[in-house]
Amino acid sequence: MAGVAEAAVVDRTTTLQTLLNTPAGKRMITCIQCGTCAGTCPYGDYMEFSPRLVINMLRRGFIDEVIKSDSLLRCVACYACTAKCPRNIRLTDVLLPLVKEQVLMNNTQMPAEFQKSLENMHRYGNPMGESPRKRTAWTATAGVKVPLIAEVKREVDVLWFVECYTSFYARGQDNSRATAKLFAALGVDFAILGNDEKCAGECGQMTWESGLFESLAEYNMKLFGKYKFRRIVTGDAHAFNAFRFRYPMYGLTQPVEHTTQFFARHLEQLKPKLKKPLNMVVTYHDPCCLGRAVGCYEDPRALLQAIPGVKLVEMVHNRVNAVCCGGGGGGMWLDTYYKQKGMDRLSERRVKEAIATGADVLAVACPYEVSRFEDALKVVPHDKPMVVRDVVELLAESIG
Amino acid sequence: MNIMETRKNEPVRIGFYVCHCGVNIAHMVDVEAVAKYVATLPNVVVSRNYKYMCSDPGQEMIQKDIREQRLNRVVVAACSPLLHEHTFRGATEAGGLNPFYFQMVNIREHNSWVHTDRLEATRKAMALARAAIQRVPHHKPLEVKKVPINPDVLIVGGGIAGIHAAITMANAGKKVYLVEKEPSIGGHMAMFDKTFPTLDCAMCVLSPKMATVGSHPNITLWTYSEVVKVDGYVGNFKVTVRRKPRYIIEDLCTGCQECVANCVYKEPKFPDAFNLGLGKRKPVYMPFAQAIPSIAIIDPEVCLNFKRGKNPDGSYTVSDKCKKLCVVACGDRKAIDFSQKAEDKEITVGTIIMATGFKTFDPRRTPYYGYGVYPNVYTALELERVINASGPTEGHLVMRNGKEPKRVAIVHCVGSRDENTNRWCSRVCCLYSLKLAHLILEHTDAEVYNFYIDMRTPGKSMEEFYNRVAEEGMHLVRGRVADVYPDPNDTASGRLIVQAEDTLTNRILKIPVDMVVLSVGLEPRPEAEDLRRLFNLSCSSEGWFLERHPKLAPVSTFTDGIFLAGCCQGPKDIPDSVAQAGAAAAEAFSLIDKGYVEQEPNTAFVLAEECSGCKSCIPLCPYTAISFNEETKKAFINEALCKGCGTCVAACPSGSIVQNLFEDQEIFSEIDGVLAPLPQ
Amino acid sequence: MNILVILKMVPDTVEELNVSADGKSLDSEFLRFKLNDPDEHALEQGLILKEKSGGKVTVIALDAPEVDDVLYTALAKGADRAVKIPVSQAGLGTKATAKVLSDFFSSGAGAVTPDTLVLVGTYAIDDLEGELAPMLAVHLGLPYLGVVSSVAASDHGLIVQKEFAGGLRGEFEVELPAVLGIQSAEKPPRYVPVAKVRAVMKSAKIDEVEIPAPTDTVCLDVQRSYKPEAAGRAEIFEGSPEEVADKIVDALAKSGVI
Amino acid sequence: MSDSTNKTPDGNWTPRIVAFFCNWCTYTAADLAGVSRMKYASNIRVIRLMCSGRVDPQFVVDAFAKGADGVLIGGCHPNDCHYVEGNYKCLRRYQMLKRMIADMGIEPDRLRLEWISAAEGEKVRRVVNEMVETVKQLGPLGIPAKFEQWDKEMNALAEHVAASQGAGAPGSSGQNKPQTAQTAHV
Repeated sequence: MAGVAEAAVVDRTTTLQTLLNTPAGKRMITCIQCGTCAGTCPYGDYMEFSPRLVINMLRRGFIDEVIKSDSLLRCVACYACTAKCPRNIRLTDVLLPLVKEQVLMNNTQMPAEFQKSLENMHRYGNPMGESPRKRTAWTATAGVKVPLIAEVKREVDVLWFVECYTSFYARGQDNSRATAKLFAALGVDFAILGNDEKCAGECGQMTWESGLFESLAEYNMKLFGKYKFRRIVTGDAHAFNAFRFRYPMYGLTQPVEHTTQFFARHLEQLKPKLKKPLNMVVTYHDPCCLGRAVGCYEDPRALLQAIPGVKLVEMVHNRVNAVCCGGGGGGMWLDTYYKQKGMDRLSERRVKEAIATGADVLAVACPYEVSRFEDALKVVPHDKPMVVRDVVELLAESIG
Repeated sequence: MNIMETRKNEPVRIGFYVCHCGVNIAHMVDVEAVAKYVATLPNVVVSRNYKYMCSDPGQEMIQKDIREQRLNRVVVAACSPLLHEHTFRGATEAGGLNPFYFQMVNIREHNSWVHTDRLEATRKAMALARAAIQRVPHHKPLEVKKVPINPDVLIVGGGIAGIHAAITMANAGKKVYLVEKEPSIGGHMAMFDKTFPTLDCAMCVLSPKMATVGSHPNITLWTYSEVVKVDGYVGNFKVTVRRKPRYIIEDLCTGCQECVANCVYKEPKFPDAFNLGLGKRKPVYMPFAQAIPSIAIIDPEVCLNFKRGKNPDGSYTVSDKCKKLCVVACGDRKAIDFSQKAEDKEITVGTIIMATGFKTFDPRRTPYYGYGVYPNVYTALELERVINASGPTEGHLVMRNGKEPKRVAIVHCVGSRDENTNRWCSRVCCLYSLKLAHLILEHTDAEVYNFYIDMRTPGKSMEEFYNRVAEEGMHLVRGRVADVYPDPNDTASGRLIVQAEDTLTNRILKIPVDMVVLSVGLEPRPEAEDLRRLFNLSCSSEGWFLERHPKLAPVSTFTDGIFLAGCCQGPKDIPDSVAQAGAAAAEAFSLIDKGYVEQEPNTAFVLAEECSGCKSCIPLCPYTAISFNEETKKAFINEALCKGCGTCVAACPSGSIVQNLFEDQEIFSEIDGVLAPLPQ
Repeated sequence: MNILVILKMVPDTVEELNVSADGKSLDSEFLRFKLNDPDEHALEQGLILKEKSGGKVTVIALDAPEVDDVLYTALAKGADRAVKIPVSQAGLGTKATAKVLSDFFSSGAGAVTPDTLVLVGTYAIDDLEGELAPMLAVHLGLPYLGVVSSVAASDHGLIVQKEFAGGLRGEFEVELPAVLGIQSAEKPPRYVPVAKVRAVMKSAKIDEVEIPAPTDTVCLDVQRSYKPEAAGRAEIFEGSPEEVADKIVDALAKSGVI
Repeated sequence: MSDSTNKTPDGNWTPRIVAFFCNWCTYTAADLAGVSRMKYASNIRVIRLMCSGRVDPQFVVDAFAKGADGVLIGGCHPNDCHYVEGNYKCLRRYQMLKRMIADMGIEPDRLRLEWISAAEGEKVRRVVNEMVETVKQLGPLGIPAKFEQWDKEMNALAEHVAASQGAGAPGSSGQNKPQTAQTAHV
């Protein structure tokens, strides 16, 4: 919603104690306890303390009970509560992370997978614990030259922030290769940070780990400071979200665009190049960090509709109402934990909706979703084959 | 005033009074310090502070001082002059002075209520008081101008508020023009089935009043008409009303509907606006059975006698494609006229009552409720029509698929109390939702769920109504609905899942229902902005017409002679709309009955001896009040036409134009006063 | 309880390891160091003991790259004191390390008290010797128990579980002071928020305790290091599940497994 | 002559801003801000006029000359003037004034025109606070003190000229005074 998209960055020095002094915290006082947040929360059923209740416990001074519970481990930072809140309370990116931080500070045991990913992010700059020296390995197979900003030695127009999944994971690299191909086809003046790039840290922020986020943000900002570029473009919706809302507090001044926004802005140049008809029915899943967080619903759809032979169909829940893939806010590394707690996987819930549309392709715009939905498709029975493709992959395919 | 004439050469003797306003002023302004300070200023004879200056003792104090201390100027520091200037001018006059020897200082609205530092607020009060003390010696005795009032009234909007105001004024013998945009009066109330809390049938109460309007000798009813131009001012508004062509001559039509019966379209085919598209009508139709005036209307967009599409000027070209069976059916009455054109009527009225009503919130703006996507999602107004015996289903509560719902969810607060849509509470939704729940239970054996945030049922008999309906056994769930989507386990029947947190049990409910009813809020009409410009009104930030004072002048506007009634001023229910319509009529009537309006003597005049005859002022006046005397080569201001803006005064290069009440010397003294040094 | 945990830094195997030009050691160009896994468990066990039974936890490490981060992290997790002995760990054999550490205990900085418990990771992944703890125990004249997977305080000292080959476990009563080689803590090592670590870095201090470097550093002499040989080829069987099953049975039979 | 700068009792400078508000929109909006108990800086002194079209440029110049640090004019939004087009006249005079005061060495930001409708109490609060902030940044204007200074300088110059020329033309020192100084002594 517009209110969310236009929301200002928030003071990073907030703690639970000082929360009430911040504009975002003050809004909490206006909560009318309508329960929309809990009602729309994809894991609302599984929370002992729903977002609504968290607010009231906070207001009444019973927050310790909330911190002791694992309710907030079940928040996947999907922005559904924030987008629909009639009081514009910034639950997802301000209030809940602050409470979550206290959970982390006060509890010694975290689910192992999750803990490992945080440790990896801290030590290696990527959650999978891969060697940072292999970050640019994918460029060898890009098919086009991917310049390193350190070697370009001049101002570039686009600093392409590649991010982790799209650097290290085989299916993520498909996304990177497609983006590189599109940049080359459009003649974009771009470069990447190379092996020096570290995770933007959005999950650190959205989960619990403000310190982790801060150390990564400080690192990346220092790195940005070494080079000249006019804008940042990233295909990772989570990094996009971090750059858009959080990094300005650390001094980022350049505008940030998601790849779908960037390509949508260049759609007129791109259109004549989209020659190869794909002849497929596509349904599009709105990533939380691109959709509800900033209100960008139509750019990816415009790109899909520009591809010859693509028929776009909508799932029951779309745009502001989309169901999260379950990967945000640390959910990516909490699947085992969720399963132990008897919670269904959101990616499966979402894929069922996609299958119901009868589409051939489930199009996405966030690298988390590729692996999540491909995994979900393995366990959700469906008659007609369905593949998961990033919007940029489809665009690159149509360029041929 | 004669007294003043005799005192012309006397030294200026000012009485200064600072009001505590209870604690409203005194808590933030040290009123004693202000009085003490003002006492030291030149010409000040008396300087007092008092708890309530506007009270009788306060006013008497002024009068007594005028007499005993031989005051010839009065300054009161209290609230806004827009509130009590009149009161204190009265007191000044009662004390034997010309009322314009008075000046007011605003230290409440502009000071004690908006500042937080007592010392600073006190110093500001001193500065403002000093400005008045320096200004008031320059005041001149002035006389209030009286302008006669035209006794005719214009009422804009023919809903229940406009209808009630019209009948009230007409019964008092005043000539009323009632202008309604739609082809029939009746407004939203005509669409309702029953009304809370009495559960009487809306049309049963409304239609006699509508009929009265239609037949009242003092009411000129112009439906399908819009106000397009308003000139003039209180007592003497010149209004142009455009009567849109309905292609039926009103005076000749008897309402027999033979034309409708004989239309070439044998079956109704086009969405019926009165039934919100749930029913169908023909190109020639009666808006609804009880419509007033009871006259048919032709829709040129779909009637075969017109070529589709408008001409550039908005008119339609008549085609000869149709057999014109309606004309044949009308026969000798000859009421059908395809060549009818829009017609502008000019009227003069003394007062205007705005009763332009509201629109309901479009729930497409809250897409997660599925309105416009799932056929079984209805707005409350649509349900009113479905449940209404004269509605498209003749009162059978069936859904678009023809089936009777077994479970119904009523979603409160749709679009209301929401920063993303409308921030206000629409006030009537809780009650009409309860009413609809009652009606659903009356018509079917469905289970009904009311999802609410807070149950708001204030007002006489409303809580009792709530209790009564609650006892009927519906489910009341405290939680705002967050999502409405098709039941994934039952995709064929159109069944929907309504998802909400039951905040009282801390559980997420997913209730399968057949029908969802959205209790949409009330919002200002989109054309309110145009009307505001047209009538020179103010709107609140939400878009409702702004009353002059929320408590003390709730039906007046900032434009004298224009009053508000009903929902154009804010959401309200029928009893309140009617009450407000009565109040607006009374206000209008009190003006008319007085026979004249008093005009602030703030007009401008030319000091002929100073005027250089440069003519700079003449094009500046929007009222053409300034003329040029070719003989004397001087400008002249017609006082009757001057409205007192002062634009010419500011422009006069020789300083030869003077505005009463706002003379240059008065303003310069004020500037000097507010900037003068204060005691440390 | 006076709990002392010995920490050792080992090469991080996330980076590819290469043999250096001299053929005897690891190429250090891209080498990074991290805390030895069993040592992390030893620390966790120490912290659990402290939380359950009270006491003080001291972490002790020899100098090595990135060791400060590890010491601060230990403090952030709940250790009370961090000691760095500015003797480089590099090239120091287990025997010499044990000597340095025992010198630490005999220095004024760390006496063995009656309630002392020394926890050491039961082995380090770089040399896999598993001898530091017993050697240290010998130097200090304390009892030693290795491959420990659980420690609890009891009336007379500690109840300790030790793992044996073949899945056997033994429960021992150990009197303090003692040295234990920790295989794993009873719970996985805890997570400490980076914010906490950063805060500790600003407020806490690492004690540097000077211990003379040992003269006799060599314990084992490395003749040559090898990169692991790539294992034999893998084969992916294709076909229906039944066909694949048959092929697997054939392959197993051929290799002599069945 | 008023003091050149406005000091609070504790000796700190705080700006004084004279505001000319039209009766129908901005004055009413300021009333609304009061009724709504909005809080804003107390440095503002409102003078009510019937229309922003009544704001004589001399009022603005006079306010500066008498020690105002800033002048705020408030009128109805374009198209909404109670007197049809007084606000347009005001706008033109304002644009002229902006250039004129700049020529006189007064920062143009010390003068501000805002359209504030009767419903915009919140805007009154915002605009006043912004204006006070802006003027605080600019510091004291202090025209009255400058007049005194200029008068002294002029007199000294005149005496100097008179002394060097022997008997100079009478009244020449008065004619050399800056034009604005005369306005200020009205």
